[in-house]
Amino acid sequence: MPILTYREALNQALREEMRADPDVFLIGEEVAEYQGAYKVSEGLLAEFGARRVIDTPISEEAIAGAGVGAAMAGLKPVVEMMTVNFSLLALDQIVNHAAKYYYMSGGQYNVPMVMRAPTGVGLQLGAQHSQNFESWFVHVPGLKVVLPATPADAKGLLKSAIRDPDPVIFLEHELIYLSKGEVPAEDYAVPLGVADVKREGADVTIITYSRMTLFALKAAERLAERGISAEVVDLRTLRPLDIDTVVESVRKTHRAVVCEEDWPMCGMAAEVIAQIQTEAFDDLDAPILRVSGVDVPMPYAKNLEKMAVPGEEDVYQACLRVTEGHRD
Amino acid sequence: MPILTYREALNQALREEMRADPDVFLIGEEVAEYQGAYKVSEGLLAEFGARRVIDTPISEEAIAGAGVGAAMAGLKPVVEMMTVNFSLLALDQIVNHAAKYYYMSGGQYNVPMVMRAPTGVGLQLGAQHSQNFESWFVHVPGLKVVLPATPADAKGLLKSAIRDPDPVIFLEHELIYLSKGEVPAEDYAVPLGVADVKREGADVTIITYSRMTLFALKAAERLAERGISAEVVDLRTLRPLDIDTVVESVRKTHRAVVCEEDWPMCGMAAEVIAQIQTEAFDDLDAPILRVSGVDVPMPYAKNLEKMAVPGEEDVYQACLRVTEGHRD
Amino acid sequence: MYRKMVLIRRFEEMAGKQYMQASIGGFCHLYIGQEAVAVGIISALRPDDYVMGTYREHGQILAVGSDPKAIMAELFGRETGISRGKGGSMHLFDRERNFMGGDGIVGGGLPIATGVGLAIRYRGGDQVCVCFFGDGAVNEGAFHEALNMAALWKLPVIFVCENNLYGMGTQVTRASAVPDLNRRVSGYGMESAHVDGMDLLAIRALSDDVVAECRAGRGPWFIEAKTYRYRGHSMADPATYRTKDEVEEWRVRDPISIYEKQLLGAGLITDEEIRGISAEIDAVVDESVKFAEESPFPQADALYDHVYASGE
Amino acid sequence: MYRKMVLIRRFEEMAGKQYMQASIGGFCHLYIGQEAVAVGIISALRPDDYVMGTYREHGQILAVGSDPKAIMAELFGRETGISRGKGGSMHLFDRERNFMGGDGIVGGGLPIATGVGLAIRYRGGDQVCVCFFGDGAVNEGAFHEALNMAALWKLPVIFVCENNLYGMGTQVTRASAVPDLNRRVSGYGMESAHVDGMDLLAIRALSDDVVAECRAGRGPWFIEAKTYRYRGHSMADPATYRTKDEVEEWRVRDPISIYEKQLLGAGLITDEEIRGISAEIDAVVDESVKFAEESPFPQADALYDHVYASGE
Ligand SMILES: Cc1ncc(C[n+]2csc(CCOP(=O)(O)OP(=O)(O)O)c2C)c(N)n1
Ligand SMILES: Cc1ncc(C[n+]2csc(CCOP(=O)(O)OP(=O)(O)O)c2C)c(N)n1
Ligand SMILES: [Mg+2]
Ligand SMILES: [Mg+2]
Repeated sequence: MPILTYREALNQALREEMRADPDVFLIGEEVAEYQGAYKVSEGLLAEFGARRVIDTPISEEAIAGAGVGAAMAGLKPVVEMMTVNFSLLALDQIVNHAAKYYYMSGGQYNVPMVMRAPTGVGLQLGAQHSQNFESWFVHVPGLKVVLPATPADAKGLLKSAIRDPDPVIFLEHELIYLSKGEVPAEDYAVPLGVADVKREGADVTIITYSRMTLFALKAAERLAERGISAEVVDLRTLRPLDIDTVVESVRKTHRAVVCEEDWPMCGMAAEVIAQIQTEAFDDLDAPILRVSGVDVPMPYAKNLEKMAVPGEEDVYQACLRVTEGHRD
Repeated sequence: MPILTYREALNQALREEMRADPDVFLIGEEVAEYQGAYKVSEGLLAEFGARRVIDTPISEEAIAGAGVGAAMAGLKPVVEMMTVNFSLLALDQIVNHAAKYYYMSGGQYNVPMVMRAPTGVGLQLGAQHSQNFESWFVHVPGLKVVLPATPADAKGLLKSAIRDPDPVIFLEHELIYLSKGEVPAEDYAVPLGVADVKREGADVTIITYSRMTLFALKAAERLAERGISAEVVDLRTLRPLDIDTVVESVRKTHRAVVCEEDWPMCGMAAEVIAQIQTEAFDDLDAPILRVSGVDVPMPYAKNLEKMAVPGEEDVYQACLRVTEGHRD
Repeated sequence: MYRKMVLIRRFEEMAGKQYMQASIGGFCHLYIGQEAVAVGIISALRPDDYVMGTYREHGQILAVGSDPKAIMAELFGRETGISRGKGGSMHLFDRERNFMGGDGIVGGGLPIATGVGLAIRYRGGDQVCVCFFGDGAVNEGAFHEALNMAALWKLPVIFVCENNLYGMGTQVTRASAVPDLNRRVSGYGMESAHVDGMDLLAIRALSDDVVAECRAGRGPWFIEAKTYRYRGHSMADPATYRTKDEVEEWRVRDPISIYEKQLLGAGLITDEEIRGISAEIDAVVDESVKFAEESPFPQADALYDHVYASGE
Repeated sequence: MYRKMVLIRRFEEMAGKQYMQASIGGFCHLYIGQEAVAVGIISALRPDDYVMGTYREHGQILAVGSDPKAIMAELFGRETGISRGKGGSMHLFDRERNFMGGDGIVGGGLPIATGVGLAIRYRGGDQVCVCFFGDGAVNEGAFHEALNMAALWKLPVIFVCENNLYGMGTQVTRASAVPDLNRRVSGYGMESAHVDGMDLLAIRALSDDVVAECRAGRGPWFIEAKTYRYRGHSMADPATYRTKDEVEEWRVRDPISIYEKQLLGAGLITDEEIRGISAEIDAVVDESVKFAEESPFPQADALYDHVYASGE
């Protein structure tokens, strides 16, 4: 299989869907001539022209609204928010409009739009530019929420998101645009709402998504060296949530660690924990542990930022803790 | 003790704090001449004049920003969002600015502002006007989040919120503005961050806040008739969260039901459940149950709305379920 | 057009009555007094044009030609409602007629209308999108972003500000630094016009021109129609912030009476015909109530339907 | 003022250099080319006036008189930084000098400046608040809401648009339906002026007038200063969207050279003095780097400090 970066995979997905469906177009700040702040739309203007790759003024609310309106009129807009931090200015359109039209109209108007945005903690970008808001979007019925961890998933999930008839929030982690992985050469799509067991194991289940999946896989390798067999479940889609795959795994391992880069309170890990403990209470041999970002605004200083962002070591330690007594 | 409505209690808190501190002022849509969309600011314009009770254009982002700026300049603004639904237009100011200034400036600029807003599901107001967003605010370090359930708490907590040096999100449930309760005649304040055991019990702990507290108390009465003794913990402040009081109670009852009117996913109940199961795993005799709003946009039709909003019966049933086998 | 205006007036009076009897819940914002605006503009449209309304949209959707029965049933929250009982007064939709709602967020419809304009242009169509909003919405950031974007890209959107002098209890002069709203849009470089919102024929004449301009690719346009709502902001508002005299002054310029006189003067209608229309419309409105009353509430299942079009 | 401009230029060149050496992280937006704007306007202020900056604020905070050492240390993320290492390049604060940051959200500072203006008026003071932002920010809803509110309430806020022709890679003409930004504010009914952003004395003269007007209660004002950033949008931007020729044309009108010539022409400065200042400034900048380099990183505890002023 060809090796692609996460960014290239996303670019391919956009390109292929735009080729396949003339109703698909890309709109956002700097997506056309600049080719995207993170260069995800490289070459798209050249191939598809300014009609389908549209640079906008810096007007997040109107950008999102333009996507909503175009989608209601039957097109399939892919709206890029330059980063998820700026989507705070567009939430009224996303939450009060896109997420509700299908319901409020009694099924008349669906909103087949994708809002793509880089998310996550970057390289010392400071408090306003280092945030994750997936839990906010997950909170809202009517939205779907996708966070791919690998190039193959990035491509396959973005294709599904674009083809989906509902509003999909598609969050790409800033720090893995250059990460590489195998991507099938043939046409494929990864369905929304299906988690992926990225590594099988028997002693503990690590449930996570996005960049943390990569840390989880590394931690699992180190755990293996210590004789602990960790299963890694990559949620991929956070809403709808594939809780069955999670519960099935926990029923097998009896222990779980849920990991997120985001702040803890009312975050995705809390939700997964709440669901596991209802569904698999009697199967649990230990409290489910949570690995989250430190509960503070992101500091700029390199040493502090490093402390604030959870990584492989945190996942590793949590797994050790949750399997204590379990080891020989 | 005098009996006041929730609304009167809030009005008193505003009035007393404005009398006590010339830096406190109220700003928002229709707060002055109209006396508030929900009449919470009744009589304030007459007493304090247009300098301190300020009607604004319909510009939620600028209203919040004006609060942030005035607070940074040393005043103590109370910003009213007409309802929490419209605060979606102001979130950039609240989350990217108010919540972060103290941290980003290394302790130079704190933002002593209160954002008050009616929240909750009302009387057939439809999907855009029947929402709760407390879990969003709780997610964000730098904010404090308060949701009073009774007139006495409403008054005492609003006074603390106004005196607090940090940005406080103060959410008043629309449907209990006319509910009544005893309110101390003397000057008092209820500290932020302290939960309140509103009823003592031995068999199950109901953890909740805002209007659901009233349902929980009623459900507890009915449970008592069936020989089940329920303890009701009213969180009052959701951030900072008084988890100690919660855990102490659960250690005693061994069973917990967490209730919220809000949608379930990544909501407050999920957070409380996640924390309880970590802190009191071995004390739990049954999975913690969650009572939440139905996970759909709010329908208009009366019968559907009724189904969508959790009430006393839901709390009651959840308590029965969680205490099953426990009863004789 | 006369019929439509009378229909809206009577429908709204009935809606107010039904609200008082608690057959209608939620917020209910009546369109009485503003009839000429929606009717004048929408009558200049083709069926394939788009209309984006506000929460004060009963009149707007009636002007589009949607079924009064389905609308009343929606206000009653019944299964037969135009949004299947799930939208309510503020969320009336009629996809068949390209009526895109019904939006409860002040200013929320403007960016969406811009998106619709973009879609029209994307497809090379010659439709237009009419977007209604109030004087209060002009102060929202969404207004600014949407107008700039529409003007920058020359989209076929007609922004119609129904300036009824108040946003809830706040007079335009207390909300807008430049209360002349026509002047307020001078920074977007789009064509704009002012029209007497009580004068149906003036509105229609202007609309014919503006629609033609936009169809020809010379959009967007901004229209300010000065009008007045006779009732409070919603059924819950006693409107104590304005004087009886002010209301009376406007009532004298009632859009229906004015047009009626014009029709009578021109001999285009007789007193008899007017009485006939009146009776006919009353029957239509009564029938809509009957239909709504007799319609069932939505099935319990409906609660979970329409969250996702994909069916999850 | 000459000193300040040279200081900014040299400081920024050094910041660019340090960024390339990875001593500075995150985004780093240099002010080179725009020095006259901040220096001209801020030099017209009193110490108790307020300044709201952008993420391109190194020049703005230096103009206010903050310590270059503390600023460089902040860029290095050190404990001695002006925001204790917690803000970084985009979040420089100096409460002592009423410098309110450093905001990474385009347009985010405008509503806050309006709030500061409100606070000034509330207290009956005669300070002013100067709010900087770029040409791109003009298209944000926040701009619209803030300007209307400030104009409606006649607040002492001076909105300064540093029009450097680009918002990232997007030229003003591709973002603003009316690229003449001075005309774009005509809908708010506030006084406005256009000034050559490369001409320090013109800016200073205008600022003296505008500040006096605002102090006297005749605000707010809007100032558009046409200027140019010599570098890319941030250190990460190669700026391939504009031509070398364009950059050269602007460099010819370099604000420092122009002012230097004016000073020399008027005999207010000698070549020798210029060389002296140059050496002096270089020393200041070098010292700032040395200070930053020698400063410790923040203590681990600092991670948890300053989340809440109440100490939770
Ligand atoms: C974003 C938002 N803010 C506030 C409200 C509450 N609200 C509903 S209608 C209204 C007044 C709107 O006035 P205007 O735009 O003039 O329309 P009119 O009601 O006069 O038709 C307000 C403040 C809302 N629905 N949405
Ligand atoms: C709300 C928001 N949207 C987008 C961005 C990303 N961004 C940072 S700077 C910038 C361009 C701003 O241009 P302008 O206002 O002209 O200021 P300049 O950089 O030219 O000084 C953009 C789009 C942001 N920081 N905030
Ligand atoms: Mg109005
Ligand atoms: Mg610029």
